[in-house]
Amino acid sequence: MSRTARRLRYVFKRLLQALPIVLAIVIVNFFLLHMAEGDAVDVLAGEAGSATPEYMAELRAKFGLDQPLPVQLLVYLKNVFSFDLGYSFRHEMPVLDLVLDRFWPTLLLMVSTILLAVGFGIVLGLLAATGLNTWRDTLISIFALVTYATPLFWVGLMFIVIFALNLGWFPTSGMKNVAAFNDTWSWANIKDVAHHLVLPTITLSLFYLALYTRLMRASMLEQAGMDYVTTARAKGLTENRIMFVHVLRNALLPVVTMAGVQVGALIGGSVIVESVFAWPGLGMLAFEALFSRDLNLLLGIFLLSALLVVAVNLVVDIIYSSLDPRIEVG
Amino acid sequence: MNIRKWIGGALAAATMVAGATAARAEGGTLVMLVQPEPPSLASYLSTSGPIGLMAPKIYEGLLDYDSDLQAVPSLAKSYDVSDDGKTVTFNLQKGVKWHDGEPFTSEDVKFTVLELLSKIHPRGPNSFREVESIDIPDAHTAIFNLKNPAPYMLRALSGYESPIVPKHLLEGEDYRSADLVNNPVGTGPFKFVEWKKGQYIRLDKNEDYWKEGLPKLDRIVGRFIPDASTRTAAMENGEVHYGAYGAIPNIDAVRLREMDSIGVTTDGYGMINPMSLIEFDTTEPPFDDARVRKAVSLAIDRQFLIDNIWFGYGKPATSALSSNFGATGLHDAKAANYPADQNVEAAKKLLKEAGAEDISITLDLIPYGEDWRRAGEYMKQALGDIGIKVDLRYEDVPTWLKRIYADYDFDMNVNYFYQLPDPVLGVHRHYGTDQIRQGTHFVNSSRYSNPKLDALLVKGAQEPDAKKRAAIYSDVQKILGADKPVANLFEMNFLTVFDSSLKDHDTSALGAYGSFDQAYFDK
Amino acid sequence: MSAPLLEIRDLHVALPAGSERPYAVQGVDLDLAPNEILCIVGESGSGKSLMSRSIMGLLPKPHVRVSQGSIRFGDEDLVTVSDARLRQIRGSDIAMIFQEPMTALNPVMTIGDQIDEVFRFHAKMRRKERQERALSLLDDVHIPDPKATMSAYPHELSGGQRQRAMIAMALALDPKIIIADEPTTALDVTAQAQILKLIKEMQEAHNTGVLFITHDFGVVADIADRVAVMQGGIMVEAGTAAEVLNNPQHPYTQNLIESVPSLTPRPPRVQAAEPVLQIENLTKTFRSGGGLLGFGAKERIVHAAKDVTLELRKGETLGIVGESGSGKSTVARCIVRLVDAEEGKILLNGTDLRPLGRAEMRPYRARIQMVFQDPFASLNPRTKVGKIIAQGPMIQGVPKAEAQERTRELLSIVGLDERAYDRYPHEFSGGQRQRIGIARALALNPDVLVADEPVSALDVSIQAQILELLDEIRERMTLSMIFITHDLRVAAQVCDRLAVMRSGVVVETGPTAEIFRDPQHEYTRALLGAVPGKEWRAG
Amino acid sequence: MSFWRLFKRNRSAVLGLVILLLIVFMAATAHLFFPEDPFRLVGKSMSPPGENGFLLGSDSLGRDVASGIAHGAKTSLLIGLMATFVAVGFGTIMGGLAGYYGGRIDDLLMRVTEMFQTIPSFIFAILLVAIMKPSIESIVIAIAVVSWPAVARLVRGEFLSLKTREFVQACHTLGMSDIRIIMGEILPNCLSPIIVIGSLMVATAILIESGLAFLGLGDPNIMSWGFQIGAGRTLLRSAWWVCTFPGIAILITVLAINLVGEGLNDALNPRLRERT
Repeated sequence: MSRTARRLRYVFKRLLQALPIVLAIVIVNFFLLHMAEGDAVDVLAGEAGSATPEYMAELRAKFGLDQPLPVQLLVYLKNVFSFDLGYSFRHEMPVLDLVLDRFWPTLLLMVSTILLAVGFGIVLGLLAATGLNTWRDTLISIFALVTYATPLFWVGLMFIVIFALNLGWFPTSGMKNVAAFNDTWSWANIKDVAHHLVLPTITLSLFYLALYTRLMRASMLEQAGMDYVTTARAKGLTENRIMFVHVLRNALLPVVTMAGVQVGALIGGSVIVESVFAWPGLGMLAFEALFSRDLNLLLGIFLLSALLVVAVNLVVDIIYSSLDPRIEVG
Repeated sequence: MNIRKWIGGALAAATMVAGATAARAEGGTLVMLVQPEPPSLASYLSTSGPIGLMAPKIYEGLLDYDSDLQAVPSLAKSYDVSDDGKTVTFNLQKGVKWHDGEPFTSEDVKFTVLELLSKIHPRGPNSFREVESIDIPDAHTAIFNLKNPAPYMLRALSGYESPIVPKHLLEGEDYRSADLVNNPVGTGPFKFVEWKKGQYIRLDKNEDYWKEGLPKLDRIVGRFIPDASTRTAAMENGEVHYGAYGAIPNIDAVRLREMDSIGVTTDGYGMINPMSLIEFDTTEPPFDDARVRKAVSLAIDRQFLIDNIWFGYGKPATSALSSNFGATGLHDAKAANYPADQNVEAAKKLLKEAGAEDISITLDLIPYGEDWRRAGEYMKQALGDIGIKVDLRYEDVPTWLKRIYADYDFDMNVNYFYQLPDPVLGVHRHYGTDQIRQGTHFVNSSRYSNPKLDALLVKGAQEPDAKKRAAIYSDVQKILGADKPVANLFEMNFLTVFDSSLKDHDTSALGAYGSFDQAYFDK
Repeated sequence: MSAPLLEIRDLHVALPAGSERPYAVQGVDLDLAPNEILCIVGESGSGKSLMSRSIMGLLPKPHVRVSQGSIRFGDEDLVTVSDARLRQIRGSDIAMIFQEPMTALNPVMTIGDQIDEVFRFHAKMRRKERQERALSLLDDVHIPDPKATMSAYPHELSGGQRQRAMIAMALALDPKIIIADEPTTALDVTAQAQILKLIKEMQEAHNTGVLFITHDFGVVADIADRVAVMQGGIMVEAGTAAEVLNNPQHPYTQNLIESVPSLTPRPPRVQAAEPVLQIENLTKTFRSGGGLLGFGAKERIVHAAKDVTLELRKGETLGIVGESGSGKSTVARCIVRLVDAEEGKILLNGTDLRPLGRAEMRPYRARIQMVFQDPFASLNPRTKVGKIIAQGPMIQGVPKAEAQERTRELLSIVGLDERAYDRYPHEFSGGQRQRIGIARALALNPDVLVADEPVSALDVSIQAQILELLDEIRERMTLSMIFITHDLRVAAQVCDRLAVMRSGVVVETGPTAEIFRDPQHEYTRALLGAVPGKEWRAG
Repeated sequence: MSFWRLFKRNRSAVLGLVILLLIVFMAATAHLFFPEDPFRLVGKSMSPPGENGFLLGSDSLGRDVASGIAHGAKTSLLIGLMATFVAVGFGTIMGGLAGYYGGRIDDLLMRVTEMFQTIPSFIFAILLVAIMKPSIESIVIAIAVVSWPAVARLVRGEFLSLKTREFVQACHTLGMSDIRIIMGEILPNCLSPIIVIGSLMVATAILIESGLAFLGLGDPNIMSWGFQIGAGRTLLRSAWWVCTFPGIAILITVLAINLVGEGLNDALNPRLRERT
């Protein structure tokens, strides 16, 4: 069987394996949410100002909230299998539209964050490991620890004060300059979005940066002690060649694995950053959905983000297998 | 004698202003803070604050109200109240078009009031409860036939409170999920363009708006920024120009008002009259005893709340009614029975009498922002001083609503209510026996019931004569002062923070809930 | 004899402070002539490895360094030359082959690239040219399919082929000196024999000087021109292979050579005929992949044992010999029920153990005990020796006091003193640990002892002692023993009868002497033929 | 003991330990130095550090920030430790069973673990707290629920490799029971990595708690650093000290715990010993 064919079969297999997980997530959260006090109608009525019990009952019937739980669940699952995530009670819109609206910003923030965190983490870890126990190493380690230990929102607010207000380099928040209204694919818009992306990305990546830096450092050190490094020396290679060609590639493996594991945490972790920088991501949407008991919406978000995680993990696996010939996908 | 109200003059005035300003710098985009993101833009379904910020730019009411709460024309050019006060005739503007080009007619008014406002609107059923039928002899006249006089109704006709919506887009639809819910089509100065969820709502100038030369702004964008500190930063940075209803926390407003580029005002909330208060469960000990409720009221230093949590914005409550009703003479200063500062001894004494010493209770907090948590933390201490051990409970909105208004499962609840332009609209709902409606939000959750009061409220609602009405409400305030089914804390002053180059955004009594048709940048 | 390639004088390699001894290598003088193979022999910790590495400046700096002496190569002293120069010399003038080719090769780089690097760093050649050279090299070291190997990754090759690739890499720029550090230790005998042959062949072809580090006198006997023996960092004896092997001067050397088990089988002992343990058609296959939600991922199937039939008679030692992957260990583990065989019988005095569940098995556990290969892995580092040994009896219901009593007794039997009782395993040497392991097994006075490569991880001298101990206790407690080993010399010394296994099948059984005299199966012959140094000390 | 010797070799780890002990001391003696309830309004509101007798200033209600930090230390550490304890306990059981028995049990348990790793963890934590009502208990549980999978995976790996080690097999041949093998033989040998991951988890837990508090999901009746930050964040621009000092407290604590964790790692993890 050809490599690509095997890969395809592998991808398919993995998706199949992910299916029960995603379902389980939906079901678990379905029941959890029903354990919560109050429902979407309470919230709607509350927001509206007031509403008669009759009207609220009418709404509940409309949303199907008057049905017994199992029925509601079955109905929901049935819809899911026909790729229908239902209607958002609060927004009176199809969940899918709502979620997709927020999906791209999330992806954008996530990917840029991972790239930044992993990229810099690798570089810093490398620098630390190559200058083992020098001031450089110490400095980097301290930096890593501090960034890790500083509460995210604190960093975020500080960045806004410094880079947006005092220096005026970046906008405080949002995803684009609302006064401008460039059309989506115009160069101006892309630049605008990128400009808005900087602060949130940096803030969010700082936390993970620390993890990757430390992981990379440890991993480099471990690899540096391996026999093949001695072999490489015995071949008369320069230390740089040894570090960057031989050790580096081996040392990357655990970092890549970690990156995969982190994705799930990342989507969630972005809630705070999204709220601080008013980034229109899934995290914030989920947060609102939860507090407005917008069941369908929240389940939809969990569903999609779970799929997202699965997808990213898949990508990571494939990257991994291409980095490490010993791992054969399929 | 036939009370006839001509308000054409006011209209002239409005257009004059328009003419005068025509010369001045116009256009530009106004970015205003909308917090939180509204659930929809169906202001005929919900009086939710954020909807109130955007919808009135799109939908208009029959009337508008100027800064001293006097009615000025809007979709109704003038109106006419019969002697017995049971017939109100509205003469509608001619040549008004919906944003989709359809003409606006009395049909729309009739449909809106009878089908929507008096049925599914949260407050409409109350405001329009006396409306029996509406006759529409022609396309530009709407005659409201009332069971009883309803003077308060005429205060509830703004574009925010009672928006007129297009019949042709709603008739036969499911009002809640019609396309109009998220794509509003109105007669107002601005047209709905797009709503980017999680980011902004965009409204563009309505080129063929019926008021000559208005609006002046090209565009209004409502931006959603969840975090308060970020909102402030954005305002400081000039990324947004306008934030009302506490979008900018008072603490920051206090700081920002020192900047020349930014203005801060408490105007524009005259029709809202927010009042913060404590609701008691009057059906169960310890708060079934008025003395205990009084003691609590005495234990709280209202000025402290205002100074330290709302940073000086607000006014200690003096009676059940907001002092803003002074204008209509309804507020009785002599009925004052809410001390501005705490009086521990008196409170302790009352508790002793009531035999309710060192009791412990749970205090629920309205989950609408940090300030209320601070208030709760303060009260926990203050009540501690008089020997009441308080356990704070802070739950999310749905849980809280259910607990307070459906399950009645609480001792004491910090909350705030809009008293609105007339007691009938905003105050009665707390105290009337008919307002003990389990499952309905923001009504009489204290379950206070007093036939004497009920009678007064009914009279107060129907009494057309201002003097008599004042007398009635004076009694109301006395009774409530004595029984304290709820302990009013203070009259809240919401803040509007704005870019000081933005002018005429506060011409309407509705302030942020106004149409902004005259607002412009003076650059 | 021409001028030496390498002159080592008074070499001292200093260990970091706090090590058990100040010098890893102390005052070693050594010459390596062109076109000769010089074997450095010594047991673990003799410093032979560090010595070899000091030549190429591969000591684990900064802790370990050359503190004194010189290593002259041509007109340079490798101790003092610049790193840059040293790099030039490495790989081009002096090359190295390592013990464990799996770890010595970069797992994520193709063989081709790894060979290619040598050229890229030492010679100006165009890519194409380099390719051709690499190919021809692989061809020289007799790798079956050079082209495929070029683009293969280390894990895709067999141990032997990996080592060949290593050699090819070392020979790339045909260096004057090759340093081979235990290059065959990790290999099976047959592969070992081939690699040794290859090295010799290459050395002659390029008349290279080879510094060959090993612990195995058999290997020495096969390839050495000259021999140097090291002990505790000091070179105790050096001379031509003939001299040292056949007429050692230094007592240490003598002792070492003494402990090398002879290939002549021990005289068969009279033995009772009745069997203690019968294994009938034992079959075990390993499956990997698949499993719940496996979605038919191709599942690998290995037949570790294909109906194996063996018989262990009372008081005898049955040897199971074979190379790695022959399934000999699996059989052993099936017998002690660590692994559950699918089919066949395991009859202990007539009762079939295979179908027994955990509970029913427990009483029988005492009857069959096992001694493991790795003395370091086989003792729980966090349990005191006393407990390790006493555990068994106590589980079997022996009262604590009695168990402890027995334990102390056993400690002395296996030649450890009482005080061992309260110490932790890491405080003991490999040999001592193996004694502890044996004591643990004996604690339950079993009828059958299954020893899985019990000495292969030990130095020859220790090896001899352990083998003696096993023999002794077998006599003393009338044990019957199944002895798993890959080393035919050892087998010859301890086993009354042999079973030769290959890829899960027993190819031949019989009395040791007979099998050694005329092996029936060609695989057996191959094995015997591959035993290093068989001419030497054949008898 | 050799462990302590190795640990001492890492100076920063010792520093971390000292800091940590100081924090614990602070938590333990809070009521001595600050007998008042930290929620008490004890003076002029929003006094900058050093003024009106407030060492670290006071917040908008005139509460003593220093007192809050001292008392909050107790809560934050408690939450960190409890959450970690629960997570490690549960994770070890799951991972241990999966690793030891393998096969379908392993498959099943690992699927469950994957599920928890696929859910966006922080949102899930928020969800749990919201449902269980904000309180110390619910916060602890929520944090534990989102943190245990990491432990499970780690322990599983350890068990997988340890169960094939010869000393474990030896115990089988002695007829030792599974439970004894797991508890007595395998578990003690994978304690070190568990301790290491646990120590770092405490730090993360404290961070998560502050995050939840930032989003208004703290326990309103108990003083914690997260609470202080949540309460002070709107004051950030006008009274920086109110949430800066708690922030620093968290930073220092997390830092210290991490240093100790790395120290433990170096000391307990033979692989990296000589190199770090």
